[in-house]
Amino acid sequence: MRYSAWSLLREAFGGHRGWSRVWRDPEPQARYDIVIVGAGGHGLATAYYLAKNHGVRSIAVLEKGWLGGGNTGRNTTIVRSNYLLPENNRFYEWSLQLWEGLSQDLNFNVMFSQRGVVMLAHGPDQVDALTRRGNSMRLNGIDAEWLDRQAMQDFVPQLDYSDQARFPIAGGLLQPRGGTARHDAVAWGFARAADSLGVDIIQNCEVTGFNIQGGRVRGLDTTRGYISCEKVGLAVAGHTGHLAGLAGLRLPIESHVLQACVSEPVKPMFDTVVSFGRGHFYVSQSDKGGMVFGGDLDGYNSYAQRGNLPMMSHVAAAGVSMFPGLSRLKLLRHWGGIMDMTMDGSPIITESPVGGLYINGGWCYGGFKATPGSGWVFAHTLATGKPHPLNEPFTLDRFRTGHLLNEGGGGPVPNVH
Amino acid sequence: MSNRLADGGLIDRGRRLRFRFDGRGYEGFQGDTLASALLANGARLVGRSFKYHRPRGVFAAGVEEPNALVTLLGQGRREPNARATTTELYDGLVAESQNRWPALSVDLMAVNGLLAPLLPAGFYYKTLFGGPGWRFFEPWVRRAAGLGKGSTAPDLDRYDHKYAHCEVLVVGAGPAGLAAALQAADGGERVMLVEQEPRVGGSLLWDRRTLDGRDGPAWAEAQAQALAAMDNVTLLRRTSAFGYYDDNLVALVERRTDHLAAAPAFTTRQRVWWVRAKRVVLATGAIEQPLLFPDNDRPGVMLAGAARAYLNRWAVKLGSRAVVYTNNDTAYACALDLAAAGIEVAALVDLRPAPDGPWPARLAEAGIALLAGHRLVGCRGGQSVHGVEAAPVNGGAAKPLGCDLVAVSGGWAPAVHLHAQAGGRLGYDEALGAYRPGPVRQAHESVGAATGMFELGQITGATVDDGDASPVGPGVEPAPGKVFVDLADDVTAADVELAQREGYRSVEHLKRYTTLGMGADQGKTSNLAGQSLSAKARAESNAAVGYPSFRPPYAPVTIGALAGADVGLRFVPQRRTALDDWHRRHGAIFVDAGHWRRPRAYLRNGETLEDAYVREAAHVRQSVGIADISTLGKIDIQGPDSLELLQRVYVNDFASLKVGRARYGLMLREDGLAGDDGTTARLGEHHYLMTTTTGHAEHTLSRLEYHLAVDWPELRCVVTSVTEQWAAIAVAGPSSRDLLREVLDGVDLDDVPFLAVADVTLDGVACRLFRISYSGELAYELHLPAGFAEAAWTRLLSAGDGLGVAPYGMEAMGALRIEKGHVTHAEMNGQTGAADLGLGRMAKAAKPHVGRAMSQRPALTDAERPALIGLVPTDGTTDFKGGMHLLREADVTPAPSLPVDSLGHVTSWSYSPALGMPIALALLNGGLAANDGATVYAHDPMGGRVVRARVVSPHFYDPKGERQRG
Amino acid sequence: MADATSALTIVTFPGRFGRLDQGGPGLILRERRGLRLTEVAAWDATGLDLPGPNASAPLGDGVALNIGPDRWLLVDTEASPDNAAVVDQSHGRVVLRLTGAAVREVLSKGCPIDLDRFAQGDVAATRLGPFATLLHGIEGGVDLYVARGYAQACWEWLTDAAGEYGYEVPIP
Amino acid sequence: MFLIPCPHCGPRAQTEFHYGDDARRTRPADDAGADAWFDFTYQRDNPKGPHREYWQHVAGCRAWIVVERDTVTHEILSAAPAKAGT
Ligand SMILES: Cc1cc2nc3c(=O)[nH]c(=O)nc-3n(C[C@H](O)[C@H](O)[C@H](O)COP(=O)(O)OP(=O)(O)OC[C@H]3O[C@@H](n4cnc5c(N)ncnc54)[C@H](O)[C@@H]3O)c2cc1C
Ligand SMILES: NC(=O)c1ccc[n+]([C@@H]2O[C@H](COP(=O)([O-])OP(=O)(O)OC[C@H]3O[C@@H](n4cnc5c(N)ncnc54)[C@H](O)[C@@H]3O)[C@@H](O)[C@H]2O)c1
Ligand SMILES: Cc1cc2nc3c(=O)[nH]c(=O)nc-3n(C[C@H](O)[C@H](O)[C@H](O)COP(=O)(O)O)c2cc1C
Ligand SMILES: [Zn+2]
Repeated sequence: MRYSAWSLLREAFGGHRGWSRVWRDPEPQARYDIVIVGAGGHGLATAYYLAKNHGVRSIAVLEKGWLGGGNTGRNTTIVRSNYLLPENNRFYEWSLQLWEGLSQDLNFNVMFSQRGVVMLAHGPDQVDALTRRGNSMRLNGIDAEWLDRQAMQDFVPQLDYSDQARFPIAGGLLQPRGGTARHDAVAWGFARAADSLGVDIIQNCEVTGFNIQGGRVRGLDTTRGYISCEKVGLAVAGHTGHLAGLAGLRLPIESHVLQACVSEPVKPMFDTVVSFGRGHFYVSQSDKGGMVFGGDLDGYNSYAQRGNLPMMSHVAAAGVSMFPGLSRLKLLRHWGGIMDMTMDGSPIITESPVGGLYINGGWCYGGFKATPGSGWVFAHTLATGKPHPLNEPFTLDRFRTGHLLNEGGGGPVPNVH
Repeated sequence: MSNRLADGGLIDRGRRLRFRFDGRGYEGFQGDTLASALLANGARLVGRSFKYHRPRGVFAAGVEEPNALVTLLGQGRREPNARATTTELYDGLVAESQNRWPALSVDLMAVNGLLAPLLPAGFYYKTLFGGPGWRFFEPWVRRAAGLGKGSTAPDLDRYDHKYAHCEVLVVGAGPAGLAAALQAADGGERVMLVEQEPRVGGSLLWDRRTLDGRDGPAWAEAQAQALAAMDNVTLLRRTSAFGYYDDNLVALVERRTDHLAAAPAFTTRQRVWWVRAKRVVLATGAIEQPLLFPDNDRPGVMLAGAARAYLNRWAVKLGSRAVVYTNNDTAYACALDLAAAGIEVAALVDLRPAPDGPWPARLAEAGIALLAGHRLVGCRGGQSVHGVEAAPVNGGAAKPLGCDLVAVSGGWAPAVHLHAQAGGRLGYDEALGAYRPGPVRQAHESVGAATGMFELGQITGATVDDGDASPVGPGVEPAPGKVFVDLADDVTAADVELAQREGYRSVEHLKRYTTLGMGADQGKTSNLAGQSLSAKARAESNAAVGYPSFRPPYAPVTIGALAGADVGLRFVPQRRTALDDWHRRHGAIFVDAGHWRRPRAYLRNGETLEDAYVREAAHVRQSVGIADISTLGKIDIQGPDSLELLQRVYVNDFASLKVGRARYGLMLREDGLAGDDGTTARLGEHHYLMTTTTGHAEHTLSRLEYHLAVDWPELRCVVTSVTEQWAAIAVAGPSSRDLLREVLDGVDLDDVPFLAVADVTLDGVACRLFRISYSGELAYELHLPAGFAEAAWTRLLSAGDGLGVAPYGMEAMGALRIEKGHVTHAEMNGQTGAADLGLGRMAKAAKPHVGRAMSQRPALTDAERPALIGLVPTDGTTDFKGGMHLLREADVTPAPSLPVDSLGHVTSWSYSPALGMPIALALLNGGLAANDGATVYAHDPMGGRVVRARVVSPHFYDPKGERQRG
Repeated sequence: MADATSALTIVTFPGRFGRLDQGGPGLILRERRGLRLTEVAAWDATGLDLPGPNASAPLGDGVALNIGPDRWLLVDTEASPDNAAVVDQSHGRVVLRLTGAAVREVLSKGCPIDLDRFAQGDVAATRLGPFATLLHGIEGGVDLYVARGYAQACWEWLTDAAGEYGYEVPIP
Repeated sequence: MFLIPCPHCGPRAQTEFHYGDDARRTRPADDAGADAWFDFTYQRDNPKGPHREYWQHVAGCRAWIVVERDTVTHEILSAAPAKAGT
């Protein structure tokens, strides 16, 4: 049933008995043309665009837990395309454009809220670096504005402009079209839309091994039995390294924990998204009213999807130092997610050395905003066997050749990106 | 205090406290909570619900409270969402209700209640994206959501942290925790006992039990006193354990001053304790669960245990006629207590068809009617409950029962939160209708009600009365109607069923779709009920439905407390050079460099930054300037294999460096890109002093230590940071030698050629002099023990008075080095290799070194890579700007067709006093080799400016380096 | 030249501060000035009998602190080890002496080690809040070593932490 | 914040240490060839479970140590100096 104000009104009179199921709960079939591993936003978007853009009819998405339960369901929901390198900003901009029509396309309100994303600059070096970035965006047709200190104060008066600020604000790079979206809704919207195009989304189905013969993938072992297929697309985020390992591959990826947290709900008090890079802190307010914020990686390899105290304490200190009004709010919950960190901080969307096995991963801190764009180009890659022009740069080979996509210039150590 | 019982309660009737709620004045007693005081004043309505703005009253008596959230005000402070049930009353407390407009009793937003049919769970996913779109609807949704209002003013209170270590940490000072703590303390080990309430005793504060002949609160206090007398015990009240982390690290938050009208000086408001315990005992008790029925959210409906707490602990006469509704024995005592307090009990409604054991008899004895096998099917009232309807569980006519209080018990769920956070597993107990702690991953155990064990004698080892009651009871199917499962987030039974029907089957989907358990109480009184409904709808067991993950904090924690004391100016500690105070006193404006602060320029009367740096830089070119360069990293390297270490980490050769000489060196990272640079001097046969950039000092030291420990343990050599030992002063300019001649002894400066090192003394202090030039002038760097830096600095200034010496800051240093084409972190930005920086020749040495292999990769040797160039404006006057992109002429037309390919960018720029015009360094595709003399357009689209510029060598000034050798 | 300048000049004022109504200052805090500090870092056997991990030992007129594997800090004493670098750090580190009843209370606000088990003569290289520090247990207190550049911030940190116990800065 | 048993200092809070890198890799010889260097510089096993890794006790004794740690539970299985004989 299509969602609209009218269907809601009609159902209100019928006690909401008529809503159809958002997705089926199918038993896995013995064979699919394409199997996507991981029902996060990326896996689901890939399945959706495979069906919609490429007419593929036999698709399964296998999920070891519940759909949307990975990083899609635990991220701080910032959507932006404010990148420095053209390869990145063009890809993320395409994704952002998809976001702008996503609720309509999926017929599901993903609550994409273009409230603006600001990155703070403090010293002159940071001003230069962010100017370079904003200018790069503009040259690629992306909206970017420089806010000087006064403009910052007008735009985000909640920050500390007093002489108590350890890092006085010199200015900020604003992307007005950036913002946030309702993370769970993105997974659900794609799942519902993909399901309606015949995609089998199979939850509680963990992939435990690959059947590879003659250098080609033939099928997958799962906790719900063996499934054979032509092609496999991995979209398992923090588990990319682990699954690639099962397929005999090593990747330039490490898994690290990134934490986030939310405060108790309060009335609107913060209307944009701010990232305070110098303090490793960023914040926005959810529509429910919680201040959603987070910080840096824990800094060591981990598959523990939970938070810990030192990082939370540091994040709170950074938050209070930049946004003093946080101090008397209360923290409601904190958690962690397992990040697929690449060695240059940019993603990998590519074929792999194993025939028929394709990899979508290495999203680092920033894959939520990529969700529709990633699904779009990964679907293209899976369907045609060739990269879409937008994901051509995101190869595995770039590490070997040196065509790195290193936004920040950190070395081959994931915890610096 | 119209509703205060004449006597009883753990309150101090001698101490009356005044407080205000929504502008009205009230009184309470010392020992009250805000909730108990409001109830004692007959104020039932305390808040409006999250979504429908339904009137709500106090529902519980502790941290599990879902409704009674208020905003605390006063003395420049504002705290939204404070739980009235755990807010201790103090004289002068001011609170207001939340989420209502214009007032609590007349809330126009209650129209949402009428619209409820349009607002089922997740309605916003199905609409509000059409028409004017989410952009239009979102502000409305946001304004309707949220609870209290926060303040953006700085917090006037302070917070701190404290580490503690103990052998046993006991969480919860109810009977189980007190007993466990005493037992553990007997062995002499360090024991910590923490209790979130201001008093110890837990359930004994209201459960009217006798232990060893004493009443519960007295028994508990006696145990606490016994503990307090032992010096191996720390007992913390008002302290909640909120997080259980790896290796038995338990986080506590202690509320130190929240209960006081005026906090003592120098006392933080709250403290977070980081407790590392060998063993943890979780004696966290159990949380009472409700039974669901239509309109179960009316003010006056509350948990039976809470009702007993208000009666027994706070002597509140909760109403005049009560109905008790239960599925288990524990609520019988509630009915008895109500009756004993003079409140008529209309009936005790028990779901069970034939309750047995001692309790029904006691009820009969007290003359209270028992409606066994009944459930509540309705609840009347508005801003307070007026009555309920009870009907046989198996169907049959409903019977109205007039009442103004409904005490409900759906059994007790062990507080397993910390156990689960610690990685412990849970097992669903069908009889209890709740989870019990299962196998653990860390060193902890649960005791008492936290395990579902309710036998007081067994828990405490004391001789107790016959008051034990079992919490075991059956579940209930709620009658149709507006049944609230989660009061905090206004989630109804219909919402849970809708989620089920629509296919949000996983318990995590149920949670996220309906927001069940996502409110400020995190579902302490709603998750289980919601899961049971879901289980019924799915015809599966609760165990199959499962539970969402438990996460810290157990109850919300003030963010300021988590942050601790190191906030504001102290957020990152300020590192200061030995000359810091001199700079401050002499008009320096500072700039951050790592944790250090460095003078950016010394502003004289009315000067702008640009005036100042141009003056300072010109001064260096013309006479002599001095600069504080103490922040450079300095690493002492000694041992027979020191040279070998240098050879391996630097791209260029150091074998030919003689004792007494210094050389510039470049290091790559393992990935072949430039990492750090600096000058290294050979002080002795096997003794070197390496300098690094300020920003990379720590990393470079750490890498050297890494190589020596991991990669090359065979090298006999040690590295020691001496950054802090030595202050460093650059003395630069044509008159620098003359100036130094005035102050240095022990050396003939004419014998110190370019790149030489000399031991000198300055007023008797041994210093090291390096003839190194960053500015390109005749220049020196003087290293001296940090404690003498200020004396030396002022000595240089006074000695150089005649020569016109002046200090210069970072900005002038930048201008000078840009004129010379020296690179810093703006160029060495982690994206550039040696050749890109014009340092390719250095890497030609035929020796292995870190990064060599990877620097040979095709992309890193591509001639088209961006490489360092210089830029001058073709008009000779227009300023550049850092972060400008370099474009072709065709791409800077007023409306270029985007995207446009950037050819490079401006990395640094300055006004050049030497050249008399702006100059810039830039990275440009193909570098100088491909572009020398070409015209490019430096474009700042955000600033709307284009500078037409010519590509020139980055060595603008004295390219042959004659001046520095002079 | 005149005496070396203290890194704490602008923050140290003699007197009693903080909360003093609870039985006097809990912390007495002063800078130990003019100490000779020498770092010894060995790449092979030193030929000397220097203290092992986490320990100190008297050496000559002063004391040697073990500060890491094959690393010692000599305080007001000297030695001529074999196979080792001997590096002057007298100006590189600031030494604070903390005595009084509340030393542990104050340090435990930022130091994650088990201070109950930290005895006289013990040495610990550890953190104090944001600072890397070296603690040396002395009679009735602790000597705290911190990098000179952070000394002022560390002093401010300590005095802030000591406020609730009261603290005294004696006249030098 | 788990505890790392520093071989020199004893058990210490993780926040005193800085994580280095995967310790199963060994630095190839300079002339080992592009593949070996690529592998060393970029490729990781990234195991879910026991992981050998380097840490430096930066706020303590500054030793580099090799720790074997479970990446799921954070349990430390062993810790030894990175440099043999210290
Ligand atoms: C705290 C935090 C904050 C973040 N903030 C932002 C942000 O503000 N903006 C932004 O753009 N990005 C952010 N990110 C990153 C972003 O969340 C992710 O990059 C993105 O959601 C990844 O989506 P995905 O679909 O690839 O992965 P996921 O959503 O993680 O989906 C992968 C799925 O694969 C499943 N899976 C794994 N192994 C198997 C197996 N063997 N068999 C079957 N299924 C398997 C998992 O269960 C999971 O559901 C953040 C991440 C975190 C953790
Ligand atoms: N009659 C009843 O309805 C009823 C209900 C509950 C318990 N009891 C009785 O209580 C006895 C069990 O005693 P118990 O000691 O196990 O439980 P308890 O409920 O008496 O005590 C638990 C204590 O732990 C504290 N606490 C909980 N979580 C905390 C945290 N995170 N941090 C700090 N403090 C925390 C609580 O404030 C409380 O004081 C049994 O005899 C049982 O019969 C009776
Ligand atoms: C943007 C965002 C907002 C959230 N808001 C809430 C909230 O209001 N209440 C809540 O209980 N949890 C909230 N959460 C946290 C989730 O409950 C949950 O902790 C998180 O998705 C991680 O899942 P896990 O805790 O099951 O591992 C929010 C999470 C995100 C990403
Ligand atoms: Zn150590």
